[in-house]
Amino acid sequence: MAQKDKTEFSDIAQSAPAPDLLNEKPALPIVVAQPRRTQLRRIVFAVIVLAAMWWMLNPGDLFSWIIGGPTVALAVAAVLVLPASAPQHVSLSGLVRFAFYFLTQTVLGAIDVALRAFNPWHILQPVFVTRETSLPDGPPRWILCNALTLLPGSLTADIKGASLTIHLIDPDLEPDLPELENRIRDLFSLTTLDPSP
Amino acid sequence: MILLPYLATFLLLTALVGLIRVMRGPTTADRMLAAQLIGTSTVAILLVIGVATEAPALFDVALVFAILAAISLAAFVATARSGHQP
Amino acid sequence: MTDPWIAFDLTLAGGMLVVAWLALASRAAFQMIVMFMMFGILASLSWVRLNAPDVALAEAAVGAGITGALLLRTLSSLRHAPKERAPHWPIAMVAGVLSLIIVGALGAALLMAPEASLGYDRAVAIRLDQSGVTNPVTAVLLNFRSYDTLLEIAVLSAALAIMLMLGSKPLSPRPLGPLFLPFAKVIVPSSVIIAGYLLWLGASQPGGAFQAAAVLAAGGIVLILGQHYDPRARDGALIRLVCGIGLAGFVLVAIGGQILTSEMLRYPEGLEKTWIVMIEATLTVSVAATLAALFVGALRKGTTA
Amino acid sequence: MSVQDIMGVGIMVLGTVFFLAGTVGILRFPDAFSRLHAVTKADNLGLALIALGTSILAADGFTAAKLFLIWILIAVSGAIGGHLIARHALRDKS
Repeated sequence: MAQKDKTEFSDIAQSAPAPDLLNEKPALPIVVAQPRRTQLRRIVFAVIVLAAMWWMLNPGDLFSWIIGGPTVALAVAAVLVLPASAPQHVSLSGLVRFAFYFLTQTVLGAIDVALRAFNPWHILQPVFVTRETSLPDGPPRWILCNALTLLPGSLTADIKGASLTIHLIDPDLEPDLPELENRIRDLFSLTTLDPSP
Repeated sequence: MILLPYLATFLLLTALVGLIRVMRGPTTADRMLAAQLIGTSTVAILLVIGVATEAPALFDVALVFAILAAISLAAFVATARSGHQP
Repeated sequence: MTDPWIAFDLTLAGGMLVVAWLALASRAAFQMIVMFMMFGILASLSWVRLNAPDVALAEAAVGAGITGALLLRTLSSLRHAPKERAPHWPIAMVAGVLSLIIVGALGAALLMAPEASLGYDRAVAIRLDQSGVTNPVTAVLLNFRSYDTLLEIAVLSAALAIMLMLGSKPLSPRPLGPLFLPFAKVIVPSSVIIAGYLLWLGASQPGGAFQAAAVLAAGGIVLILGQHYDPRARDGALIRLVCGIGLAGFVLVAIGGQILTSEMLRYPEGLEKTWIVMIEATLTVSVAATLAALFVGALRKGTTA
Repeated sequence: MSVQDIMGVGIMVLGTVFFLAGTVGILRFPDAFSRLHAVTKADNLGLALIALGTSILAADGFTAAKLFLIWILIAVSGAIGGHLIARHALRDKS
């Protein structure tokens, strides 16, 4: 059943996107022409992650794979419906460094907003700023936008191409965008453009 | 451990107070973000009750809440009309 | 010593009354929908407190999740936002009287209950040992779950049939920007796995397919909203077939079971587990397709009202 | 009461403080965007702490993994959902 779904879904994924209402870039991104090996790698990766998820939910229950097998197959098929993003090389040490940075910043962000909420004399002066990012489209830019949302004081409100509209809860709290970009480059083993300390 | 039921009550109260924002709005975005806050609080309440009453089945309920919070949000941003719609 | 949960239960009960009132009292449709979703959440919590996690699961999946999405979709396809106006007073009077009668009947039932419920308690308690389930609420519900599922599927199929006959305004989701793709990449496969997990949890007894279907449909709806999959593009007929299989198959199983075991919706001894898994899996896919189709609206390309 | 219990409950109490902050934030902050800061940041950490405390009390690897999955789902729908609501609100304004 899952096999059949897969062929149907992938045909449709390549068909033209529905016309959109507001004159904007459609949600359907560029379908990257994929060599067969990349496609295979994607499937293997999805199978490993999703099977691990099933095993985690049903620990030690071998009988559960009667449902688990088809479920994982259907989930992989669902992953394949979604357009692939360009393959990324993530370094393990970069991942550890970034995860540590990200977690500390998330905690600081939450503490900052909590203090602002609890301080009865504090009056917010939120502003919008527009910034250009030099990170490539795909996972690096997604990580950037989500990191900005969880960092102290900033929230990614809109994205148009490489231009980000960021909402700042306080004008003084603008995050250091080049530094954040360099950390993400480190994560994805991209060449650092601006080697600032 | 005796603290846990009161922790759950406290979380429920913060969630219910969040309803004021659903009523006041003024925009649809305000109402939806309040709904999301209440959804997250509910997940937290389920975790607290689950561990306090030793009922791990509640973690499954929390899992379902977690995934469906995402869906109602997607349905909202994709279909809600613009403007100060009531 | 008093039960430490009493404060929680009282807050929850009070909160439910307030939310129910607010949902009924809001004149604005969007506000009403959000309040309705909040009521679903609180109802689910109350099932948790009544020690019926299975029902809480169903309430979470159906009441708070998929129904809210369907209502939001319905609101978006109304040509004009419903006008704010007070109902005519004769209608309000009739509704009020009817509600009072129902409340009175429920109150009377509650007041007259003690003796009757004693016997019932004992019957359930005896049965509990046989059914292998430790919770009375769950046990009672489980015994009627297959009937429940049958009726639910019949209602859903009827709703879909009516919608296809009447036609509906086609869904035209707003473009959601580049960050919707990573969102879908996490949520869609997770929803499939969680649906399978719920199916497996419910497979020890017949009729747990509905919750799984709601979660699976949710994953499909995210695909459709992100414009990654358009069911109107070509396989409308196939989807209608999948939607129909659920009801047809379940009715066949019911009749077959009747012939084999002379009891409706009872499966042959020994083969129960296999039967249940197969039937439930089919039902899940079918009900999920029906829910997603209800969300999309017209299944043929270019079909309008 | 073991050290483990005290630690778990302590972390959970800390988590509820962030939930309170989230609610105060959405009531006090002046516009939808600022309120989103409260929802995405404070509630995200609040749930993370509650989940962490719960897994310390439950003391079981698979339960901890399930709680981690719950948190991931909420964090993703919180961060990206916050952005999506902000994007929606921005189009409302213009």
